Amino acid sequence: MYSPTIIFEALMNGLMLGAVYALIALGLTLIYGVLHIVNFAHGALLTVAMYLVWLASDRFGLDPYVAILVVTPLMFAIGYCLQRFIIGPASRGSDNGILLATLGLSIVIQNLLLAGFNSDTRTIATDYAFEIVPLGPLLLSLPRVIGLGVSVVTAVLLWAILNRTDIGKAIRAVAKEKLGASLVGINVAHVYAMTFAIGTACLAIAGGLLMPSFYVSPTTGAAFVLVAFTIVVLGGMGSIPGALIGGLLIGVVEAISSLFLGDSLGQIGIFLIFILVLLVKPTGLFGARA
Amino acid sequence: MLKAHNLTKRFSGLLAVDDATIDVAEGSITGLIGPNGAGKTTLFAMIAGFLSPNAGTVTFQNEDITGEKPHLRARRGLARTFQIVQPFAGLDVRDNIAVGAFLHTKDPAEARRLATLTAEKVGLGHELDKLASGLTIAGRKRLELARALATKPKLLLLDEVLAGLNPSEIRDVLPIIRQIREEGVTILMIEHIMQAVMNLCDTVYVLSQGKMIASGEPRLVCTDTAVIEAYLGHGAAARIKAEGAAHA
Amino acid sequence: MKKLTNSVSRRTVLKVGGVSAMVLAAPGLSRAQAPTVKIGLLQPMTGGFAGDGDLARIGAEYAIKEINDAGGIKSLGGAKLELLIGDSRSNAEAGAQATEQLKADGAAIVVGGFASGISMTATQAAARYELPFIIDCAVSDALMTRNLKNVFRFNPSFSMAADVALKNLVTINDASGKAAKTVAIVHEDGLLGSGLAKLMQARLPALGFEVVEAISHPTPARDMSNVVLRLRSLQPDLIIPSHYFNEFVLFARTLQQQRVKPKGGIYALFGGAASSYRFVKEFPEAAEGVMDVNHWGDPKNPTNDKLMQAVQAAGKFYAYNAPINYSVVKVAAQALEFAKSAESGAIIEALQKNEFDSGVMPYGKSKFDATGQNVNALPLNTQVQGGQIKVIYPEQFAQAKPKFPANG
Amino acid sequence: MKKNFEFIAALAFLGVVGIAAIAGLPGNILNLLIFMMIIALTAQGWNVLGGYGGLSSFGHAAFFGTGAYTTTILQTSFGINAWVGLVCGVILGAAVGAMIGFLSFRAGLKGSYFALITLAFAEVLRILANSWDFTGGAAGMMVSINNGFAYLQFSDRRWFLLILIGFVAGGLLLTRWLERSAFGAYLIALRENDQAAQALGVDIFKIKMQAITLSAAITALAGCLYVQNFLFIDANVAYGSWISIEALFAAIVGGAGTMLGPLIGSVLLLGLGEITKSFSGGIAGVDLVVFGIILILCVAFAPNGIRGFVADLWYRRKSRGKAM
Repeated sequence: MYSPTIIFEALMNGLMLGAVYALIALGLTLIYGVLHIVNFAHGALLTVAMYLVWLASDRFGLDPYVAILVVTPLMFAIGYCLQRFIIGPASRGSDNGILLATLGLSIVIQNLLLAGFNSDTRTIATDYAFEIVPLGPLLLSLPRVIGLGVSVVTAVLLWAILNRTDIGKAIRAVAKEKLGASLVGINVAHVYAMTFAIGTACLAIAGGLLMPSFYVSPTTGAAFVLVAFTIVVLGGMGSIPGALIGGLLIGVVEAISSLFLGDSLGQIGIFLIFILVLLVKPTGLFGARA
Repeated sequence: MLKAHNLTKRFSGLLAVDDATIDVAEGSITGLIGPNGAGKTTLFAMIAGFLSPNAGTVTFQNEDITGEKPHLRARRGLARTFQIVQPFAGLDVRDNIAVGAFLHTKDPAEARRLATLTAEKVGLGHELDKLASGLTIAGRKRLELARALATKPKLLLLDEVLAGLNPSEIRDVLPIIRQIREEGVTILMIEHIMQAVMNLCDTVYVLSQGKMIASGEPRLVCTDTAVIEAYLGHGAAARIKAEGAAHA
Repeated sequence: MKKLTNSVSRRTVLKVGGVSAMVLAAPGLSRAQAPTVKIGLLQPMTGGFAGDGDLARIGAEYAIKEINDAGGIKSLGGAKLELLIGDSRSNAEAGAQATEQLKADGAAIVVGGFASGISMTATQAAARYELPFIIDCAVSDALMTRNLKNVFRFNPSFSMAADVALKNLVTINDASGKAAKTVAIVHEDGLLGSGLAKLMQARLPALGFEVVEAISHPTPARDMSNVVLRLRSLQPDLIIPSHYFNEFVLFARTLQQQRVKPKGGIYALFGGAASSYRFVKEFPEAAEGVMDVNHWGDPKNPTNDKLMQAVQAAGKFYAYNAPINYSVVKVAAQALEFAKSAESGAIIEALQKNEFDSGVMPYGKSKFDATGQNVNALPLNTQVQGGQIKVIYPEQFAQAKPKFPANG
Repeated sequence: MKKNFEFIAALAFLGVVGIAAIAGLPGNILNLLIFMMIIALTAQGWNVLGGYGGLSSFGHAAFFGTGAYTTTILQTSFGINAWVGLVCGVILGAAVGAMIGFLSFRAGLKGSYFALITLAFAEVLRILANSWDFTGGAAGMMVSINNGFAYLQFSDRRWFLLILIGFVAGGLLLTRWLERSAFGAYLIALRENDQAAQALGVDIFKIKMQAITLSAAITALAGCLYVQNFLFIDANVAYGSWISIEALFAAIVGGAGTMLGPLIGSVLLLGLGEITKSFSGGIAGVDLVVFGIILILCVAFAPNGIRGFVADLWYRRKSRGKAM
């Protein structure tokens, strides 16, 4: 029905978009793996990151990719403060409390953005947004290619942070055995906040990668976060390689199914995967044993 | 009454319980002892239905209940307490116990009356309206006991009900357990406190590293070489014997 | 029970009627205190459509000022108009609530509604009080099938607009020597897009077009590249899109990026962004050549230019909401003039029986039929040419010739 | 005793609202009250599962929407009486609840997993309702205007409000029964500790199934009544996340797992929403920011909601009084 070139290109599109999905899911799964919470504010925080990138570009003329360098530490700080001073204290460690606190937070953030920026969509016009990288017969969008590259580099970086640095070791210790970690002198509240901060910082990078070709409005993050949830569940809650592979997989599934079924039904496909994984194998593809 | 035969449980390669057999005679108090990590609680969980064994059978009153769900076993008259007490924090003491009593009556007033009676039996009569979360450790242990009793069990599985209590509290609880047996309830208890085991049990089983290594009258079991070595390490039995000989 | 209901509501009506009668009797007594009549404007001032609500308010306020400056409603002794703004918060439920509020605050007539869902519940709420309601730009055909005698629609319905769009498409295509033969429809899977797709698929073949594919996508959409990929494979001569603003922008940008340039270009019906200066200014390249059939002010009417300046002065991008709400307020004012009363029944009767000047809209004389629909309502064809949105059809309103095929 | 007092106080409150409505209230207030009652009922449904059972659903829209669509379709496409439609809506809503419950509880989902899967089910239903023809697709559906008791529509909405008040009072009664019954005790027991509950002979799967079915039925009823008032429904209204969120908000802010929580929560939130809107000077979203902050504050300082917070203050004062 379609020429192999088209199918192959859809596949590449899926991989490239999936990489950005994966980046969003990375933060979510990291937070789940350590804090054992589903962060419902993740989508709203992605929106914040996108607005920050937009502001950096609109007010200070920064290129979106350059803006990542500024927005990432900012988002890191925001994430740290949110967990340390709001979510942590408010929820007092109860699972339900965290779930509701992050839900409340997402509503607050989304509507603060609405109050501050109103519902207009904002875009950044760049010279290269429409550039393509011809790869044989394929026309690959330049921002997407960059997105793929940066996402993979970020994932490797994240892996290195977790495995090679002191804070990474502390994070892994807390994830494994909270009580034990606190007994050997690890400040659990700090580690939680650091984890949340790293997860949130990933969103800054995702925001920077999306902005050249996408728009932002106060509800933009919500469109991505359900996909991110699906990826996290599919890859196994808490699993970083799972999020990466799950993201790429979902991207490809979405691309191929929208090529053959149309985008609307493609959405149902994502939810069905989500439901099926939860029902049949809640630990996902790479999740630790329950 | 209860026959748990050849039970085996593996956790991802680790053999937690290995071919263990335990028989509990009707009307007895049977003890299950063993060093930490021996697999006692795992064995308990298999008997109560919270874990399914990889091999072996559980027979209760001559019926095979190996694959049965915990709540169905409870309805047969098999009740358990938990090592780590698990009160229903949002309910007061009376309603906590009533949850057990509802097994035999759907009438709320009757269930609460039964709960009150049971609470008095274990010495919680004056704390009926307290929230369960407001009880002391000793109070919670009693609550745990009362809740199980309210289901009118035939066999009561007690998982370290005495752990965490001070000597005077233990002295208070021992007669309660004896009283329960006198009312016709068979008891199987995991216990660390040897004084209590010696005092209460008719028969004792010893589990070590997943294997049943000894069983019999408490006095005899305590002098068993394998048991002593399981607790104190290889060669300990010989040393003790030698010391005993020296003293004599 | 029933009896009580009726008697009470009648009493309420009498009371309201009495008050307005007193107000009307008043002018002779107290000339200094000119009576006012309140017009409710129901628009999404917050939420997803807040931008549209803003433009509508600018248009409505402009009309109110014009009318008041010209001496108010003459048949009511020069009564001044006061605009009450009801915020429908971009959702149907709040729309009903805001309509109740407008009624409670004393609106004699309500105009607006904007979206079909909101208009649906809002007009229903108004029907409880027989409060006259003129819809500004909601297009769903179902809106006017409910036998609500208080409800009127100023703008063309979806099927009216579709008729015009198809007729004009045939004319334009014929003039180009039938440059376009194959059509792909790309639509959002909501009310607007699905309805359009169904209608186009049913009617285009009879007009000599082959519909090669209808591709639907959800709103909000994260990505359009796969849709565009399919189009690249299908190579249609013409694309008929229907989305809201964001998706239209994303779609047009992705088309541009993937170098997909259908020969005939893009021909939209109620296109989300095609008739928005915001899109045209922000993405001139993607917008160039895009055609749309939409609500649009008469470009030859000088007031339309003034409205455009008012919108720009407020720092906004001009879109149809401003002229259409300017005009609908004008119609409401004329109805008050005819009714010689601020009472619901009289206004409704006036709306049913008379013809109205259509403000800056190209409707000629507006006239409402038995269902309440303005039979002379007409959408215009526009095309983005040289960074400006130009009316290209019908000829009496046209500012420029159609450039078709757009990429020929 | 105190539960009796609360129950009577709540009934008295509803009675006062009803009498005030009959005596005559402006349309906008009436509208607000109607909406408060619909949300209260929705939240009462949520409360059975999420409050007493501790299973926080983020997708109660699935039941609300099913009730709403069922009665609408039966009335418009099959000409069936509104009351029969209502009953069918409740039954079908309960059935959807039972189905979702069966799948999720059999897989042993709870906590975040349960929240996520309910959310996903509601979204799937939303997408389907948006594309299927018999739900009117994206155009939504209208119930035609026919005033009269048989149509469950009233030209004078005070009667509708009274009916709603009746249903909310019924919800209170049901909750009161629940708190005393074996079912309620089991439900709370499995919320607090499902293992301990099992050990006491509680069939937790069965209890959870009963809870989600009852919960879904009540919320579906609210959905049916919603349609009878607004006479219009589309996928985003019926299955949109707003209703799931509002149900959860009202119950939690008012006091999850308490008889009065849902009613207190919905009256407070919607009332506060109106007040904020009138003070926010037309800036979008401010009322929702306030909602979100209240939710976080409740999680932090009043985990048992306003009802729990007030009760704590009350008893603390009382015990202090005793000490003196």
